[in-house]
Amino acid sequence: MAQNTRFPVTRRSLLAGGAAALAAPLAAPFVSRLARAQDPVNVGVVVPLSGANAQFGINSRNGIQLVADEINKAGGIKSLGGAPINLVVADSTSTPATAASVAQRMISQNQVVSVLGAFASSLTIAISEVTERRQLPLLTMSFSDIITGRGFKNVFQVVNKASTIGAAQFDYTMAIAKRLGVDASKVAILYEDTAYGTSQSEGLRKAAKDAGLDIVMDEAYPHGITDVTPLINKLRGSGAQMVFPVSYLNDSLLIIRTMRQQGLTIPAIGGAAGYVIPDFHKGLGELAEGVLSIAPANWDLAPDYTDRFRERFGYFMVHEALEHAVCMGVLREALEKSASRDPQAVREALATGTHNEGWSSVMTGDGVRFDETGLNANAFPVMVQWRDGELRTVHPAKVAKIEPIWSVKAG
Amino acid sequence: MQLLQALVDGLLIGGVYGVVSIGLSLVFGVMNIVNFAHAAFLMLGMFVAWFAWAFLGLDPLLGAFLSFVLVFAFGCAVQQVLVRPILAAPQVAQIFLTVGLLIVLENAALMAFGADFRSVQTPYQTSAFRLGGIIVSKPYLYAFAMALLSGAAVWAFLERTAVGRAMRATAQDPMAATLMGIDTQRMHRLAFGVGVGLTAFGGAVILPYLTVSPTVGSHYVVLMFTAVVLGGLGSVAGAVVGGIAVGVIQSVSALVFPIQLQNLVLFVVFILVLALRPDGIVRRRGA
Amino acid sequence: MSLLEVTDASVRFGGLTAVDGLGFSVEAGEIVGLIGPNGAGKTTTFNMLVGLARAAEGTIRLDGRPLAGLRPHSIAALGMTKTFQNVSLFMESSVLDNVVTGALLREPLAEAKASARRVLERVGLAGVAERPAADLSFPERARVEIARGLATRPKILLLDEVMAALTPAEMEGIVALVRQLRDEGITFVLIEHHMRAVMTLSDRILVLSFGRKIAEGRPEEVARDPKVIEAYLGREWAAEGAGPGQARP
Amino acid sequence: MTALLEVARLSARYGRGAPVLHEVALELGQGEFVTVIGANTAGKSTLLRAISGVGPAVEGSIRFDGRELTAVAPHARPKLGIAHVPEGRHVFPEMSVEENLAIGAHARGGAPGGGAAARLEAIFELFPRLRERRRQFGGTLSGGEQQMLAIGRGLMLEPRLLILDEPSLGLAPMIVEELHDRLVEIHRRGVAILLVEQNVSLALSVASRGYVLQSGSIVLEGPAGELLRDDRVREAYLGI
Amino acid sequence: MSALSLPKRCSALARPRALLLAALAAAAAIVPLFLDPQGYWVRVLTLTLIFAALGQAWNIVGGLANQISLGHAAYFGVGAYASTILLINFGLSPWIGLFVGMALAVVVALVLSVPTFRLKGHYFALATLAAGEALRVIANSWQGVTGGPVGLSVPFMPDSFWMMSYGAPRPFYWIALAALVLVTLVFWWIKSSALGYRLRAVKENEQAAEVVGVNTFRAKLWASLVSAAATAAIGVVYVQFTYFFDPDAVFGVATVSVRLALVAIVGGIGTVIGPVVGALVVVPLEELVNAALQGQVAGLSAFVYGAILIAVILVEPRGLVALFGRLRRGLGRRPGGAGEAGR
Repeated sequence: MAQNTRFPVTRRSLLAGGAAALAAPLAAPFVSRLARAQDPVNVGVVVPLSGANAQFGINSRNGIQLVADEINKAGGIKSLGGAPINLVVADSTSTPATAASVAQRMISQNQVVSVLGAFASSLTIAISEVTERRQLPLLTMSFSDIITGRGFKNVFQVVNKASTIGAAQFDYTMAIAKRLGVDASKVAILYEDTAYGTSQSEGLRKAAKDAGLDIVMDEAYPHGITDVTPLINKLRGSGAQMVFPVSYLNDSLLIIRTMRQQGLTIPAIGGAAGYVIPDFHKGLGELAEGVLSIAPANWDLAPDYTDRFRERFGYFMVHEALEHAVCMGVLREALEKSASRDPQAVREALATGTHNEGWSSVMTGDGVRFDETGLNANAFPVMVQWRDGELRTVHPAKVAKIEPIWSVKAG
Repeated sequence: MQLLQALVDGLLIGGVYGVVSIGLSLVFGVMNIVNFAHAAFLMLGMFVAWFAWAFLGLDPLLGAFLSFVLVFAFGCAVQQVLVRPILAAPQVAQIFLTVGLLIVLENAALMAFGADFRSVQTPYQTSAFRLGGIIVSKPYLYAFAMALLSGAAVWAFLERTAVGRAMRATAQDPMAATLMGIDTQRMHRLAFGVGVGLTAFGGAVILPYLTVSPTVGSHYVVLMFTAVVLGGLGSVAGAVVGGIAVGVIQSVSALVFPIQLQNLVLFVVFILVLALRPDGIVRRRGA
Repeated sequence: MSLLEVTDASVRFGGLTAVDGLGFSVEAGEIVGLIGPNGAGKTTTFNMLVGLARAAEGTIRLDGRPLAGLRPHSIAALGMTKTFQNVSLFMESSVLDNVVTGALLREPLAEAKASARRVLERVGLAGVAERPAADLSFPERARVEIARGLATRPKILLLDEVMAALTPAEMEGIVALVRQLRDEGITFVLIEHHMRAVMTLSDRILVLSFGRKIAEGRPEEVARDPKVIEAYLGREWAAEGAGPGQARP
Repeated sequence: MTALLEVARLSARYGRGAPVLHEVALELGQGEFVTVIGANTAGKSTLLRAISGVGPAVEGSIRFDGRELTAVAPHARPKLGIAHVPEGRHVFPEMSVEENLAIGAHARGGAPGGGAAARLEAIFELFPRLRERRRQFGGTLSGGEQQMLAIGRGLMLEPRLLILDEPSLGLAPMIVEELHDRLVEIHRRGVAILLVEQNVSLALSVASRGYVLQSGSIVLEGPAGELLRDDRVREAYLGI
Repeated sequence: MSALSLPKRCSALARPRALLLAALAAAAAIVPLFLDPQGYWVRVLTLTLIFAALGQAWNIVGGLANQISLGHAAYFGVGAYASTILLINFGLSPWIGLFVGMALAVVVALVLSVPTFRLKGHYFALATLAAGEALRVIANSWQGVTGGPVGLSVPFMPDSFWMMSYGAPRPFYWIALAALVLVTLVFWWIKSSALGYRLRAVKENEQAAEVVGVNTFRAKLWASLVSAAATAAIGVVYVQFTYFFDPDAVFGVATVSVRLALVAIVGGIGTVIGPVVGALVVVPLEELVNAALQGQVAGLSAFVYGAILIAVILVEPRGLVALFGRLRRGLGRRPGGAGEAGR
């Protein structure tokens, strides 16, 4: 069978006409590359480049591209004789099965040593089912608890789990409120009914209950909602003193704007996603000022690195770009350490020790160290706040760049 | 009070649903095709209005007119090149042509405009009128007013102009229309252009409270079809009634059911209305 | 008891009353002609009988059994079916398959195929059994309609203008066929514009005008009835005493 | 060039089916009143639809006033002065009587101007019932009124040729008589008429010449009076 | 899957075709032996077979009776969820879950038949679309049972036929092929059975069908039930093969309902071979376009895919099988044949 993987082109030509004819030229560059010495190391990047998550997919790709280019400029992977990194990027679309097919294609056609991706948890989980069976490391920044919760050996999550992030969204807020002398005992949770919204709200809910607070509203709403007025009407009636919305951009703008329209001036503490991207500030302008949100990481924790992104792409390094860059950085270290193109050797290198050189150090928690489930044990979420048009880290104090303020801009 | 508030909200948002749906209904009425790509034209209208706001400083409520004109012209071209050849084809082929068109338009927009979520800032977008205890959102109210305006304009066009009359004639009896010297192919082109232009107009007027990205249309597809079917496929007045019905159902059902299930409520109503009154709430007159 | 009994039946479409308080009966083994000017409600009457149009009032009984609320396929199962005026064959299917569909009402597929072939033989279409119905000429299609109806083994078969566009010789063929089938026990009601055919074939004739029965009787009686002549040709002609011959096609 | 309408070697078929017309030839002079008679499905409607361009694809030639019609788009033919009142009337059901009439003038430039008002008045004179019903929707009229409306709508064009397909279909005898009187009146005012009727004796009583169509072919033609006396016509269509 | 199980009534003409199809199936069965068993192409071909089978299942109602359903995801998702929930919670074999899923899909089809069967054309399409969406909303909200939007993962298990669990795609290729052959046989059997005659009558003229004694409601219902059950069964295979799914993945309009109808339509609806041809084009095409344009401008691959779909439909709205037929006839026939323009 090993023979089959070596000569896929001749075997494939047995297939029905059109498919084979179209496929052959695709595989051709790969075949010719086999003959050369100093082969690049192929790294698969599977992210959504079309559909509703395209923006995040593009940001993610940009982050990875930045790091890969830097590695190559600095002479490639030294322990592999200076082999450059060759990114094989493909569109996962928004369908899990397609994401998995794409990953499978990269593994068998492009002989990638590892796959990075795929932003959305459902896509990442689908890919992980392939990479796990093919014994190939998958590095991801998706939050879902399931990703490292299934005992898989080959998946590495550089960020915290959704439930941790959700809990931090609540706990950090309480800590900040306490520090600033703000009193809040009634809270509301709003979340979109996606994997992200549901799993993050679970952490949030649990933390609020543990703290003994009164959850006066806890409501899921359909993803892609076009009118949040009923939701805000309910919120107004609930008497909540602060609200924790977990949502993507469109909903987050709708929620903030509708709250302000109705003169509802309680603070909204966002759950990352829609609250921590440039479009949030562009869309709300002044209203965005002072809005707090949880985030798995933030650009200002390592501005000397992230400024390179801003220089190249013209916007600040959003968290998904940053964390994907970290994935690439960690992978580089593992490649150097293992001095091998064998995915399992790379996997071993990933699983052992702390990765804290270069881009790996940009993640919260002094480098990346994976526990036995593949979760980055060092990472912790941060609380960020929009201040003068910039997203700044305000909590925990040990990494905060500026002091948080408690402010709600009315419309 | 809560109910009254919900009714007001439902009415305002529903009026807008109505206007984005009129175009879909018009296209169905005149050409008898169900256009799954219709929501993509909503997206195009929103982009036009966004660019008009960003580069010309035009408020989307005014940019809406530009949206109408540009998308109208584009729609005429699309009808001529893609839709006309399959008007006589089996219904399934028509459905899948428009599905293909949806994919193409969404991704063309992605390539041309990028995946960013764009939104505008207007002075009124976060304020509201207060009447007694009732809150009337300004952007909703303005959008509603513009919606009514465009609905009235379409009505006047169809009822009061020779071209509008010819278009209705084409919808009611294409053969007889031809015998009257009406160029039915031109009417189809115009109807498609007006239909998608109107939806683009609707997209522009809701921009003050929404964001636009290439996939924004997908959130409206179901709402539009529900509005149009509730009102009676092909009926322009019905689309407005249907839109308002959708808005009110969404808004009032939230008082009783979890908001997460608002679309489920909508679908159930949708299927029941179809099953019990296949012609919709507003029955077409005559034949 | 009559085979078919219609009392006070009315069919309305919106504001229009297409069949208006119609009453008649058909005895087993009869051939009854249903005539009247275009738009008199003849086809609607047929549609009402087979369950395609709902009778707003009145009762219809087949073999004593009321048909109210039954769907057309149940009425077909009870033994009444019709042919379509403008020919409603399954155009993309073969002639044989058209007839087989009817035969399936009474028997499983294999037997249905055999009896369909027999029926086609009977109506003289065996030669075109495998051709798509769409390829046939109009007169041939009308025969397929008859064959499909016969295949359901009806007690009573309603023929809606099956002789339109036929040459006199073809018409003779149909007339002979109908007579023969009647002798085998099938009852017929036929709508026909072709006066001579309907006059020679029918035992009894019903005349409809504006949804009402205006005359009923043996062909020669009906043809002399001034009301009938008036309905067809207008008062002027009736006054001139034009014979039944001119009683329009 | 005396003939207004000249049809030569005209054949037509729907899809794969048997041809509905083969090699039909027909002529109609300026201001002439001609009828085409034949049984159901003989191809009469198809012939008329071929002339106005709303039927199936055809082979052969149709010349109107010396001009080849097959090269003219269907919707452009009314502009040449051809008004076709189709079988089943086809009035616009959701338009008022006035609107239906107004749309009849569409080919003359659309919006009702001064000339249109005069025509409207003339049509109301011809069919007083339409005046009474002017605000009613086409779909709510009785069959006879719809037929009047359909003819009136055709006349709004001030046609040189009026094509009528089974105008008596489904109408009460009295109304049919009235209708035929009107046709004679319209003809008297100089409009050429091509009439298709199943009601053979009536058709032949108003027209000056007739053609007999059978299974898609012209089998007989001649002056109306002769046709009425022709044994073959009596045999085939009058059932004598 | 030999020709033995074919209906005996197959006409003489159909028999060589049956043999040809059997040969094709046999050839298809040995293809993966020449491919990397864990590889990409086996996976793509397996998905192709799955969608061919789905298209064929859809074809039973969509093709034979011309009931254009855009809600088949309802059955697909019911099968997927039923078997996976039983597997996770009770360790029940998916082979048993498959029958449970089929039974549930039949119930769903029964419930949906009441409001939708009276509807025609566009109305039927839209109502079924709404029905599929309604089930997606339910799956999304009913978190306690379905896992909600987070989705369900099929537990990682050692290779086992009984648990329908394999680490590599190849065994699924054969399962999918068997499913396709089975559904095709069912389709063929229905098409040439009494029900097939009745469905064709419904498709061509529902009124006339009723009048000559066809219980059109019952015919449509039987076709729907069989189609729903088959779709649910393939849904089980699909999720066992992909290991993970969420409500969008199995109840989605674009991902399932429209796609499987598309497979049948691109190939040619109502024909035995249509869905197979359609799937062979639609699924690999999407992959190939994605592969050929990978890493290019975001959206380009989807754009090209959509453009190709439009082109196919513009060239021949009745699908590729009709196109091949036209080409073959075009080669064999002299010019000046029957006028296509009349259509």
